[in-house]
Order: sequence, then C-alpha cells, then structure tokens
Amino acid sequence: MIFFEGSTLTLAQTLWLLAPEIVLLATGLLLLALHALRSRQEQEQDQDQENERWPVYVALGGFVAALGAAVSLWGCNTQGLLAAFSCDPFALTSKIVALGGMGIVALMSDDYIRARRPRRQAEFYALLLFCSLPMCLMASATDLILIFLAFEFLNITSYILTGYLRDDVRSVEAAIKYFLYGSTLSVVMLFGVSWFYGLTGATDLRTIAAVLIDAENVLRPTLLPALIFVLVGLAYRVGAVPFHQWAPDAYEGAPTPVAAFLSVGPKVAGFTVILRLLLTALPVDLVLALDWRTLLIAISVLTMTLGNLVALWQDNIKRLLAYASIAQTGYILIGVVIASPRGVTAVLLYLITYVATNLGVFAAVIAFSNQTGSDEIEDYAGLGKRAPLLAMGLFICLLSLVGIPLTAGFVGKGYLFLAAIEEGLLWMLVIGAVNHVISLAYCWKVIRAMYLVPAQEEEPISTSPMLAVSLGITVAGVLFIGVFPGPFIALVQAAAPLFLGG
Amino acid sequence: MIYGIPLEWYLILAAVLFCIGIYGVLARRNAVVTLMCIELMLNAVNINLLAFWRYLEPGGALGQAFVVFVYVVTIAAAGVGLALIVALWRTHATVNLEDVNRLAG
Amino acid sequence: MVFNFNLLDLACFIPLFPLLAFVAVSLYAHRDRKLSHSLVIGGMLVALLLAQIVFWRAVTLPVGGGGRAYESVNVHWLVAGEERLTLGVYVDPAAAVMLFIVPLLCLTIFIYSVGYMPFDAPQVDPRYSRFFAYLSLFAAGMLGIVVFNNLLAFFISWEIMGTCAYLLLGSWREKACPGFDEITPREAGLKAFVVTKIGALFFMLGLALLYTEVGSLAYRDIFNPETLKRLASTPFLGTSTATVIALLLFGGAAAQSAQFPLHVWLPDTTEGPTPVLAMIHAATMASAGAFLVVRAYPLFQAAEVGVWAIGGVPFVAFVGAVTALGASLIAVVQHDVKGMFACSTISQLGYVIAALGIGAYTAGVFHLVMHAFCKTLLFLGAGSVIRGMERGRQQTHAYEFEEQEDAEGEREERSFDPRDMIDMGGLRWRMPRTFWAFLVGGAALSILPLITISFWSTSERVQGVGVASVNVLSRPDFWMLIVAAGLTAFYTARQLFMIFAGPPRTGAATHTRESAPSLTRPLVILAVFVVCLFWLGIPADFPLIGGLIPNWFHDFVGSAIGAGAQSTARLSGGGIAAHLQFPLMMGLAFALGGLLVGWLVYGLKPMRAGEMDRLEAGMRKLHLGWLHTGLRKRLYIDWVYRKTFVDGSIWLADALDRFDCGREEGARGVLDGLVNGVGSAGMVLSDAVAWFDTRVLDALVNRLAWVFGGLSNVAGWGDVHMMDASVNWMGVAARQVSTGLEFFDLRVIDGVVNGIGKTVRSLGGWIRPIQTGRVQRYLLIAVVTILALVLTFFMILQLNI
Amino acid sequence: MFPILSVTLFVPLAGALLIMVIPSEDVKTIRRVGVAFAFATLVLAAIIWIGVMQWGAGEMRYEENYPWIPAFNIHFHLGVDGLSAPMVFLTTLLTTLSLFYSARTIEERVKEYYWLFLVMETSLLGAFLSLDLVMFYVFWEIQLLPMFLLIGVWGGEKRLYAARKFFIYAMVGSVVMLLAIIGVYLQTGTFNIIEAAAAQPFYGNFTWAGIAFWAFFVAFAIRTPSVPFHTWLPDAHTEAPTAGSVILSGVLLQVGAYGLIRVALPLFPEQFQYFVWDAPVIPVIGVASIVYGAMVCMAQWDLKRLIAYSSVAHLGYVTLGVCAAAGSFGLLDTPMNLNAAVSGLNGAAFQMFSHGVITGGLFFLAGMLYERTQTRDLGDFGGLARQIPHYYGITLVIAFAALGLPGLAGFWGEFFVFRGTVHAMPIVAFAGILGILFIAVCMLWKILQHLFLGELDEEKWSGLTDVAWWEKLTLWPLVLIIVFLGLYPAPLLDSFNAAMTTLLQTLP
Repeated sequence: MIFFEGSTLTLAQTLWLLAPEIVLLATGLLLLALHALRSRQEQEQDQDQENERWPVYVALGGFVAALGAAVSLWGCNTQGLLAAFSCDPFALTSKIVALGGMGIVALMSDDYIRARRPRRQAEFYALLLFCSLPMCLMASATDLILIFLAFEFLNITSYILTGYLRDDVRSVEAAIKYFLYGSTLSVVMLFGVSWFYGLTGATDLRTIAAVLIDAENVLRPTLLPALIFVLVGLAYRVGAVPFHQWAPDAYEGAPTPVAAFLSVGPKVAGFTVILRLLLTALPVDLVLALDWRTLLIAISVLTMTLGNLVALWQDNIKRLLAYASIAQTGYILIGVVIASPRGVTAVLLYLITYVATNLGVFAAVIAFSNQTGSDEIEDYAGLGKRAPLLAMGLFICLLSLVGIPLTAGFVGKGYLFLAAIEEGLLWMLVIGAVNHVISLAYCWKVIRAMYLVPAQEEEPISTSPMLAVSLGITVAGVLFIGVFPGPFIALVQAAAPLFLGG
Repeated sequence: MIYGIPLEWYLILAAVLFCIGIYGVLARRNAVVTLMCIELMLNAVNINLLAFWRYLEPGGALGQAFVVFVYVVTIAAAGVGLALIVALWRTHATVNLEDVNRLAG
Repeated sequence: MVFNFNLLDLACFIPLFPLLAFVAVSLYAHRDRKLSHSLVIGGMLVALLLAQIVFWRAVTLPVGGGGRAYESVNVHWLVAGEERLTLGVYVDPAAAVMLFIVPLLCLTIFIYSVGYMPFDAPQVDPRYSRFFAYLSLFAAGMLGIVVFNNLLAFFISWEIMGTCAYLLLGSWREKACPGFDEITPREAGLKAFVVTKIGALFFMLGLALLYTEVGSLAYRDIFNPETLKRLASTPFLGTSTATVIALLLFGGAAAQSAQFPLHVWLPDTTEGPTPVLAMIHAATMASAGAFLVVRAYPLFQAAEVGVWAIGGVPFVAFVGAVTALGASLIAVVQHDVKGMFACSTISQLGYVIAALGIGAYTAGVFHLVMHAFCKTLLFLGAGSVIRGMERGRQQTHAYEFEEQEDAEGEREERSFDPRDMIDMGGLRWRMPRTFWAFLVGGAALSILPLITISFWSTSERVQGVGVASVNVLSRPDFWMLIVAAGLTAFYTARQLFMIFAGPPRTGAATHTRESAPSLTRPLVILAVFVVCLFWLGIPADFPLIGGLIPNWFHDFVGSAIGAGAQSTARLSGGGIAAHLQFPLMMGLAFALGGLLVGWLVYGLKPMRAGEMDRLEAGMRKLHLGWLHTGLRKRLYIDWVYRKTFVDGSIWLADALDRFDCGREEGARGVLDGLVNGVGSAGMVLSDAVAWFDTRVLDALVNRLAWVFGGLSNVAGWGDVHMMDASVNWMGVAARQVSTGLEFFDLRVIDGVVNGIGKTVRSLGGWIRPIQTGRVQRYLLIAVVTILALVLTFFMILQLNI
Repeated sequence: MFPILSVTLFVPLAGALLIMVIPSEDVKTIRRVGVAFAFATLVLAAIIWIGVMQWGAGEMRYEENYPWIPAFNIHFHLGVDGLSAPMVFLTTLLTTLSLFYSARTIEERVKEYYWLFLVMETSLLGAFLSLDLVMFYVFWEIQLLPMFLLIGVWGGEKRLYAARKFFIYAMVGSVVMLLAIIGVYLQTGTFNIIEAAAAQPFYGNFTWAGIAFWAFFVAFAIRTPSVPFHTWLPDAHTEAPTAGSVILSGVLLQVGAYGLIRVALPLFPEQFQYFVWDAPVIPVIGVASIVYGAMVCMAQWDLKRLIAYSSVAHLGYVTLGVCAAAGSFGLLDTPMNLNAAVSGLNGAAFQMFSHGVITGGLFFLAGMLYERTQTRDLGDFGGLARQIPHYYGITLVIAFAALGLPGLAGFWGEFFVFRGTVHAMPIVAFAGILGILFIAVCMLWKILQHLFLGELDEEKWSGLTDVAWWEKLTLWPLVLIIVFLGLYPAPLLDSFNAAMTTLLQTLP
C-alpha cells in the first residue's frame, strides 16, 4: 500500500495500476508501426529482412518492461477502490507468472518463426503481446463485462496465432476448429453471463455476491443453468473434460511456440478468472457454492483420468503434451474445489510450477523439431546420445511433469494433495495417486525413446542460443523451485487470501 | 415501451434464437453458415441483455454498455472467422467442415 | 580377571597353528608342494606338543576333580542387548582326552598322506597343496571343537569341518568315476555336506533356543545345575525346554556321526582318498558328533526324563542301538574294504551314542577314543592294502605285456577295483607289517562293543525311563547291541580272512608288495597305541584281566560328571552280583561266536579265485538273495531319499520357478505376469491382449506337457517291483501336485490379469474415437453435456436437495 | 561443529558436477576423478563410523538440522547412529569398488556413467543419513532414476523390459509411501522421524494406523524385495551392468530394509505387532521370501538370476528379524524378551550389511566371468577350478559366506534372527530354517559344482584367464571383511546392538 491513502484514486494512480497492460499494448502497437515502416523501406530499397532479429528483441523488451511494472506494483491492494478492476497480490502473482511465461514463449519462438514466416515476425510478436494483454486483464477483472471482454480478446488473438502459418494445412485446420469451438462456447458463456446480469441486476462480482447472499433461495433455480453456462465457458478455456476436445487438435496443428503459449497462457488466465469469479461472486457459504463445487469435482476427476489415459495412446509429442496438460487441469481443479485460501495458494503454486515445467518441455520439443522437423515420439530415439544436454533438460522437465521429488512438479502436486487432505478430500488423493502412476507411463514412453532406444541416425542435434537460453531458464526454474520451494510457497501464501478476505 | 409485452416473451425469443443458432452450428456443414449461426446466438444474447436492461433497470446504462461491447466483439470475431474461412478455402479448397478432419485421435 | 599364566592357557594356541598353516599354504605356499606339506605337518606338530603339555598338566592338576573345569582367555565376542558372550578356552577331562588323541591321529594321518598321495602323478598336480591345506583346516576345526568354551564356537568349528569334508571329497577327483554304488566323489561331497547341514540346522536352532533361554552359550553358564533345573522345568512346545533343546542338539549329533535316519552320507564318502576317510570317520568329523553328546551330557541328563522312550529305552539310546545293529548288518555283506569300514564306523558310533544314551558316560568316551584309534589304524591299513593292490596290478600289466595276456587278464581289465576284497587274498605274507597292524586293529574293533555292553555290569544305575534299574534282559537295546557285537566280530573276521588268508585270487594280489615305510610306520605307531591304551579303560570287573590295573580313565573322565568316586567306591566294595555279570558274559560269548563263525566260513577253507562270496552264496541258497541285495543296497534308504526329497524338491523348485517368472520364452510366470499385466495395461494397451493370449495358450501347452510327462512316467514305471512302484508313486504325486498348483495359479491369476487388461483396453477404446477430428462432433458432445448438466441440476432442485 | 555429514553427503555430488564439466573425450581423467571422490567419501564414512562408536552408537550423532521448507516444517535433518553408520560405510565402500572396477570395464559413455553413479551415491547416503521423512522420501525416489538409467542404457539385451518393470514397481512403491508420509504429517504435524515415532501417529485409531502402516510396509517390501513383490528384481539384476547390480543388491535393497527398521517399526509398533502376532501376515511374508526365494533360486540356470533370487531369500531374514522384534513389543520388560528382540534386530541389521558385502562380491564375480565368456548359463561351464584357481578360491569363500557358513559373515545375521525368532515363534523359525538348506544346495550344487568341478571343456575355456590385479583389488577387500566379521563380529555387532537397544527401549 505504498501510495494509496483515502478511498479514491487519482487518474495517474489508476493509470499506474494499469501499467503492465499499457506497456504491452504500447509495445504491440510499436511493433506494428515499426513493421509498417520497415516494409515500406523494404519496398523502396528492396532489402531483405530475412534474418532480422529486432522484433523479438522489442517484444522481449516489452515483456520485461511489463513484468517490471507488475513487480513494481507488488504489495498494493485496491480491492473495492476501482470498479471492474482490482490490482491485488493475487492478480499480480498471476500476471507475473503469465508475463514470465509469455516472455519465454517469445524467446523460444524466435527461430521457429524466422524460419517459417520471416517477413511477418513483427506481427507475430505483436499478437503475442496482444495475447498477454487480455491475460493480464483477466487476472484483474472483477466485473463480468470486463471478464467477458478479456476472454474474447484472448480467444480471438489466439485463433489468429493458431492459424498463423496460413499456408500450412494443419495450422489452418486447427485454427478453424479452435475458432468454431471457442466462439460457440464463449457465446454459451455469454448467454449465462447475460442471465447473471438479468437475475442480479449487476455485473460486478461483489455486488452479485451481495445480492445472492440476500436472495439466494429465490434465485437459485433460475441461476443454476446460467451458472452452468458460465462454468462451461470457463471449463472450455482451461481445457477441462468434456470441453477439452479443441485442445489436442489445436496443439498439434498450431505452430509449436503457439502450442506452448496455448498450454500455459489461457490456463493461467482461465484459472485466475475461475477462482476470482467463483470465490467472489459465489462465495462458499452459499448453497450455489455447493453446486459448483460438486460440478467441478466431477469435472476434475474426469479430466485427470481421461487426460492421462488418452495420453498413453499418443505418438505425437504435441498431442501427448496436450493431453498431459489436460490432466494437469484436472489436478488444478482440485485446488479450485478446495475453495479455501490454502486451495488458492495450491492453485497459484501449481500454476507457477506448471508454467515452468511445460515451457521447458516445449522448448525442448521446439528445439528438436527445428532440427528434425518431426514431432513423432519414435523420432526421439537416441536423443540422449545426439543431444545430451537437450535430452537431460527434457528428462528433468518430464520428471517435473510427473512430479518426481526435487523438481517443481513435486512441490506443486505435494502442496495440492496436502491441501486436499486437509479439506478431507481423501478420495481425491487416491485418484490423484492412481493418476500419478498412470502419468508415469507416458512419461516413460518419451524417456524410453530418448535414452533406451538406439538412434537411427547419429548426427548430433545443435540447439540455437535462444532456445538454449529458454530451456536453461525453465530447467533452472524447475530445479530451483523443486529444491528451495520455501520462498515461492511464502509468496503465494501471501498472495492468496487477500482477495478472499478483503 | 410498456406495450404490454411481458419480459418473458423477449427471453423466450432469445432462447429460441439461441437454440436455432446452436442447431445451425451443430448441423450445418458449410463453415460460413456456421459462422452466421454463431452470430445469431450472439444476437440472442443481445436481446437478453437489452430486455433485462429495459425491464429491470431502465435508469442504468450497464446493459447498453454491455451490448455495445458484445457488438464489438461480434464484429471482431466475425472478421477473424471469415479470414480463417478464406484461409481454409485456400488450403483445403473446401468450406465443408466434414472434410476438415486431418487432425484427429 | 587378573592374569596369572597357567599352562592350560596354551590350549587357545592349539587350533591356531593348523589354521595358520592353512592360511599360509592356501595364500602363499601352494606353488611349492614340499613346502606346503611340511608347513602343514609342522603346524600340526606344534599343536601336538602344546596339546601334550595341556593334557599332562590337566591330568596332574586336579582338573575336573569334582567336576571343576578350567576356563580362561575370555575375549569380548558377541553382544545381545545387555548380555555378553566371551570367547575362551575350556579344559575338562573329556577335552583333555580329546586333546591327547586328536593331534596325534591327525599328525599320523598327515605323515601317512605324504606317502600316500602320488607325489608326481600328473592328475593330482594342481591340487596337492590344496589337499594339505584343507586337511590342516580340518584338524583346526576339530581342535577348535575341543578347546573352545562355548557351544557357538563349537558349532563354528563343527561347520568348518563339514566344509572341509565337502572340499576334500568334492574337489578331489574331477572325473566322474563311479565306485561301488554309482556316485561320483563330488556328489558324495555334496551329499555329505547337505545331510550334515540338515543336522547343523537342528543344532543351530537348538543353539538359538538355548541362547535365548539361558542368555549365554558358555559351558559354565548352561551346565550349571540351577540353569539345567530351570530348563527342565519350563514348558515349551508341550514338553520341557531342556528336552526340545536336547533333541535339536541330538539332531545335529546324529547327522554328524551318521546315526540312523541321517547316516546316508557316510558310506558314500568312501569315494574320497583314504587319508581323508581316516580323518572323517575316525579322527575328527564323525567323532565330533558323538563328542557333542559328550559335551552336552548334563543337558541330556536334565532332559532325559522328558525325552520320549521307545520300548522303555531312552530315545538317544534307541537310535544308537538301531544304528549299531543296522550298520553292522550292512557291513557284513560289503565287498569294498573301505565301504565295510564305513559301515562299521556307523555302527561303532551307534554304540557310543547308545552308551551315552543309557548313561554310560565314561564307557561312551572310552569307546569313542578307542574307536578313533582303531578306525584310523584300519583305514590307513586299508589304504596301504589298496596301494599295494594298485602297484600289483601295474606289475601284472608289465608282466602280461611280455607274454600273451589270457582271458583272465582281460576280465580283470574290465572290472578291476583295488578295493574289492574278492580280488584279494593271501596278502598275509606279501604285506606282513600291514597284516599285523590290521590284526591288532581288527581284534580291538571286535572287542570294542564289550566296553559299552560291560556298562550294564559295571553300573547299578542303568538309565531306564523313570525306572532306576531294570532287568537288562527285557531291554531291546541290550539285545540289539549284543547281536551287533556278534556281527562286528564276524565281519572283522570275514575281512581279515578275505584279505590276508589263503592264496591270492588275482594277478594283482599275486604281485602285491609291502608298502613304503612312509605308509607303514604310522601303522606301527598306531598299533602300539591301540594295544597300550586298551588297558587304561578296562572295566574293573572284566573277567580275568579286570582290575589288574586301576581303571584310571574311568576315574579321570568320570569325575567330570562325578561318577568316578562312586565307581571307585564300588571297586572297594569288591565282587558284584551274578545277574550283573550276565550281560558281559553274553556279550563276550557273542563276540567270540562271531569270530568263530567268521573263521568257519572264511578261514577254515580260504576262498578260491573266481569263487562267489561265501556269505552271498549261502544266503542265496537259503532264498535270502533279496535280503543280500537289500543289504548291499543299504536297505534302499539312500535311494528312497533321492526319489522323494531330492527329486521332489527339484520338481517343486522348477514348478515355483515357472510360477514365478517362467524360464521358457512366452511362458512368463504368473507373479511376473500379474505385474506385467498391470504395468502394461497402464502402458501399452494394444499389445497387452495378444501377449496375454500367447501366455494363456502357452500355459495350456505347458500343462498338457506336464500331464503327459506324468502319465508316461507312470506307464514307464508300471513294471518295476513293489518298493520302486510305491516310491515312484510318491514322486509322481509330488510332481502332479506341483503341476496342479502351478496350473491353477496360471489359470486364476491370468484370468485376473486378463480382466484388468481387457477393461482398461475397452476404456481406451471407448475414449479414443471421440476425437473424430470433426469439430461439430466436439460441439455436439459439449452441448449434450450442457443439457445433461442442466437437467441433472433441475432434478436436484426438484428433489430440493 | 564441522558438518561432516552434509560434507559426506555432498562430496559425491560435487564429484558428479566436476565430471560434468570434464570433456567426455578425456576418459582417463573422468575415471580418476570419479574413483577419487568415491574414495574420499569412503574415508569420511569410516571417520564417521569410528566417531559414532567413540561417542556411543546408541544416540544420534553429528546431528544437523536446518529448516528447509518452513511452510510445512520440513527440515534438512541429518543424523547417524549405530544402525546407519555401518550402512553408510557399506554404501561408500561398494560404490568405490564399483567405480574402481568399472574404470576397467565400462568403455561407452563413461562420462554419463560416472556422474550418474556419483549422483546415486549421494542419494543413497541421503536415505541412510536423513532423519526427516520428506528428505528420506526424496532421496528414496531420486535413487531410482540413476539406477533406472544404468539398467536401461548400459544394460543387457532385455534391458528395456527390465528397466520398465523396475521403474513402474519403484514408482508405485514410492507413491504409496508418499501418501503414508503425508498422513503421518497430518497426524503428528512433523516430518521428523524421531519426533513422529514419539508422537505415535494415529494412536488409538487402528484402521488408519493400519492403513498407514501397510502403505509404508508395502513400499519397503517392494524395495526389499519380499515375495510377492519381488519379480522386478531378477530382471533388473540380470540386465543391469555388473557394478549396477552390485549397488542394486548391495545398497539399494538395503534402503528398503533400513526403512523397515528405522521408520515402520518405531512409528507403528502396535500395528506391526498386530500383523506379526494376531494376524501373522508379515512372518508369512518373511518365511515365504526365504523359502520361496531359495527354492526358485535352486531352479535357476542363469548365474545372475540365481544370485538375485538368493538375495530375495537373504532379505527375507531381515523381515523375519524385524518381525521378531515387533512381535515382542510390549513384552520388553523382561530381559530375556528384550535381549531376544534386540538380537532379532541385530540379526536383521547384520544380515543387511553382510548381504551387501557378500552379494556385492558374488555379482562382481558373476560380472567378471560374464565379461570373459559372454555367457551366464551355468550349463556352459565346468572344471574351471584348474583353469582359474584364484577366482575359484575367492568364489569359494564368498559362496560359502552366502550360504551362511559359520565362521563367515553370512552366518551371524541368520543366527541372530533365529535367536530372536525361535522362542517367540518357533514354527516360523522351523519353517525359515529350510531356506538355509536350499540356499546351501543351490550355492554348492549350482554354482560350485557346475562352474568349477567336473570336466573342463578344453577347447572352450582353455583361453580363460584368471583374475587380473584390479579385479583382485576389487574382490579382496570384500573377502577380508567377510572373513574378519565371520570370526570376530564384535565391531559391527556392538554398533548395531547399541542402536537397536536404544530403539527398542524408546518404544512407547
């Protein structure tokens, strides 16, 4: 609370609270402008911008700046001060996570994009920035309208990113499917939102909560379907079964960096929205809370089991990762169901570890496919010989994905299950354990290919510096979180309860 | 405005539109038609919002604002959707969704 | 304790030197044969000197006078919780006596084997020094048994001896050279080890129990009267602890000294080289078993009341008597010199055990000592005879090369065994020294039983069950021992006459010469000892010669259990009642009778060349041929064991192995399969089913193969005679049982695994096709779900939950 | 105070990191560095053991306790007493020997091999040293990965199958244990093993205590391994490289047994006693492992498989010994029962140590033979005693030790286990004693007879060479330890005895 006294904010302060979003927006526009200029120059003296790196640097600069802004805001808590927008530790945590993740995505998409659409790099990074913007907004939004806007914003930009290789059959197909599925379900959600508005006469979450606490038993019958619609939309956003089916196709078809983005960005944003919406608008002491918790429990069990089981079948690593991340969604939902500060902490912690882990895996996958142009698991044979470091990084990240001790994944899962037991969800624990064992199996599939199966061809795989850096960062993060989880736990524990209690 | 038309009618109309939209999205094979159906659903939502606004809190501006935002979003979505359909035509030489099933399993 | 040096402390160095010799030879000296055997002999020589010092010291001191034993040099050894067990030496009369004989015998045997082992024959080349190293370790083990102060160290030394026996027998000859009963030396070694190991396991359990009960294994703790009383009074497993322990220890002793159910290993050891036999049978190993009973005698006494009796005879005594009788019966029909001695060893040890069982402590110990001497003497003599025969045979060959060899020679060629007494004869003039040694040994051997039997005369307190004194004539064990005495005398005579009397029956026998002095000198020494020692232990009231010299041995050894004083008292008391004279007379009569019969059958008219063994001929004439074969085959006991235990356990092992992990490809075991099933159900669902199928099929095939195998076996065995059939039936039963078990488990558990696999597969098969790749299907699913949810919740509302 | 434990724990890790930066072409340096670091650890371990004996092995010595994850009061807590000090020593000894031996035998991917091995040493040491359940679990799980890679990369032809089975088994075990650990934490609020034992988790709530106990027990039984959780062992051993199976059987299995004594027994004495006495499941498991393992061992023809099954049987004695102690929980007031229980545990611990040394030696021998002849089928050999006498001699000693010959190290464990068992549960003892017989038969009949006795196949094995100097250097330390401990077990026994007496006396 450095700089707010009194109950109102000056315009400057308000803008300052929006700093990360503004930075992102500005950088994105800057990129586009520069691109326009460069391409005009190019037409004048027709030089090639094949190997130009400036877009990625600008984008990274933007992400770093936004990250810095978010960090600099750390500690302020404006709940109730602003309409529709709250800048509290919870939001900031998820913003930091999201922005960090997106930064790494930008870092590792460099070679990929330059190799495929050299002339359109700037647009790509601009789109990445424009994707991050709604994610930040979703983290802070406390009003249904803003939530919906950010939600759609994220949808649209990610459709474009998915279809970014517009000459690639698979990319376009993935995009169109994603588009149809996503927009339909978001309309469904919107329908629900409209009913929320109609029934409570408000779109601000706290007001809704207030109304509901008074008149719940009157509203409940009519509100339930609306609630279901909203939940369905959110479930689609985080890729929960049975609203997950867009994910595998989109991941497989999309450009790999975009798949990486899809696997982290929407999830982080979606879960922050889920937490904020459900816990603020439908607090646990309502009967409706019982409803959505029941619903989410079912979804979560379904999600983790199905995700793991189907992941066993995949031969394409991107699809495998898609199902793996679906399963992760199932785990995280446990934390949502717990619906207590500890649960929120668990979710945030899990999101941190998940982002680090997943991005690491994707970095390795990108590095591999940049060299070999393949995503099939059997082509990973002998990777341990061909690129020992790359293989080791992928190995560690996979272990973290499964949740082996001394990796981030273990911390996340451990904390989550601990919280679950404390809430008395023992059977959750059992299912989680079973799934843990199943998840070992597909992890083993990749490890086996990398280390145990002899390689077809021997020539070593070199990793470009950008990818090496991003892989290094993620692996270091994974290990660091795994070995010294203390500070992170403290962080999220500080962040979690504020928006509940306030 | 009080022409005796109760709120429920609007709501039912919206629901019906919504269902038609859903039906179209599910049943029609042509991508463009599907897109239109999505628009239809969005409009159903708009009707909802406006009706609620008009009947519950005619004083406020919340509902209208919401509708405006929804329009914006609708247009953006439509633009992206059409662009994607064009790309689909360019790559697959079809807009029949039944034929777009390379990615499966 | 304050350390005041006592000559008896030297006892702790006695086992040390042979051990050092072993280490030195096996690590360093094994390249040089001379060096190695001189090292071994030197070590044993030092041991002998120390042993003599200790012995005489013990005799002159009143060691054990009134049951006091000397104990010293206590090293911290074992702990368990608070209690401590120390390692030290313990000298009491029995130990002293053993210290007198063991090093002596071992030394003679060592020296003998230097001469006996063909020094330059190539096939023994690399193992010559190994042989001596093992011998030395063997002796070290025996000495350890004698001197240590607790049963655990006793046990360790005991097992070391067993191992040496295995090594000496097993690794001696590489070639499979079937002897009389078709068993190769290394099989014999394995058999010896395993059978004695069984005994050792009983022993070990006994020790464990005793350790737990008493909290120590030192003799001073376990043999003090209060402890014994407590053990005898605490109930355990339906009887008293003392009894259980005693029985377990006796199990060990019975195996080691080849008592009836566990005697099977000893006869086969005859495949080994003769000095080893002398070690095993006489000097060390087999005697150790009896010595265990001597050691634990107080425990046995404490337990005796509890030990069940058979026909009024204490269990221990009964086993001893049965063994004595049966073994001497078997010995009667042997043709193999060593084989016969082996059987006689068994029966003599049976006497010792029986003596101890009926409470004849001193008689038992004396019998043990004397048997050690006689049997060493006889084995060495036999060795000399065998060497003689071999050399004779070589000469025959040289001889036959010059002139045309006749059919006779060829027949020898085919079946010549230098140990077969049928081929001997007339060696009396060709090997005089050996003959005299043999004569002394044989005479002593045939007299020995009287020592035990005489106990019934010398002692009032015959150990009956509950009864203080019973009429011996009503005692089965008495009669068994009496008969065995007669048989002993008979087979001794038979052997003497067959080997030495009459004309030589083969060319080999004809060309036999006296062995080298290195072989005969030990014989002479031993013979002298045998003759002298006998006088020490003659029971005081032996007819004619009794009491000529005071029965020093009885006083000295008996004092350990406080029997000495009483005996001397009775000596002063003078003559004894007639009914007590009777058993001894009877025994004497039987012994002499046996000798007489022997002389009548074999001595009166010596056997001719090519003549069938008279005994066998006679029995065939009496239609007792089956009995003869049975005796030659040692009453089929070994064979029954092999058919049931050995084969049974091997079958069971194979069955379990299949059950566990299946050796053949495709036929994975059940446990393994279960695990793999779960594992791969989670992992590679697609190949799971094919894999299970193959496995079920394989299981089926295996099963059929097993059953057919079993059937064909039954068919094949149909026509064998009675015992064979029954035994094999047991074998088949065992096999079929294990088969059935395995099959059952294969079927059942496979079923389970199959189930898991199928369900998970169907699960996957159900899930996967959802991802059709058609976006509208996806949406359909989504919408349907939504409707379903809405409906459900409306239901819930209606039920207003 | 000088943090000797954490230094010992991290020296191998430092070695691993150092090796990572050495270029993989420079094989010689890599080997030197690896052996040097392993040896340094060995020296440290010896110092630790001596120190522990010096200060009294009953208590935890050299304790180090720093908060690690304060949120859950997880601590970086090391400590060593008379039980763990010998195991630490064993670990470092076997690792040193293995690395020294591998320096001559591992040719491909030396760099990875060495640093994996050192990482594994750290994790093994950690399991023995840690007094915090989470640390124990973490190290427990970390151990699996290097071993998994050792089997999978440097293994034999069926290595994929073996590695997979090993991985799945181990993971199942550790997941179960993790659940149990969490349960204990929620009950007692601490991960500290000692405090948790003092707090007696789930005290009075028998069902939950039973569940937690079984979770622990199954995890340890899989690792130990007890029948029927043992089937991963033979394949893992058969396929693993020589040094790998040495460590696997010598140390990795002991971690399970160690956990049984260190964690399962003190935390859940009541349940343990219940399942030993009232519902005698665990004795049955122990006896089954012994007899069943021994019998299956008798049927093997593959040398390494045979040794693997023999170690199943050997570790059954450990289970039995712990049973003896657990069975007498509550009756420990009389000195007789206390001493019996203590010597049961002594036997178990002694068996762990001696089994590590003996089976390690056996696997070294098997590996040497395999590297010379490329076959492990016992049927192919015979009469080697003449060809390779030195090898024969060493094999004699180790094989006799393996069959528990008195006077060699293998005997004491079995004897004390029976001394603990025979009075409390005679039936179990009588059944278990069969195992010794079968093991004896298969050692003598299968190994000694088929390898060394009988006819020598001249044209096949005439080229066979006797053990080389480095192999002697690898084997002789083990042989010396075996003989020394066999004749004079006091040093090791005192150490165990002190720790076990304390453990049993501190049971509530």
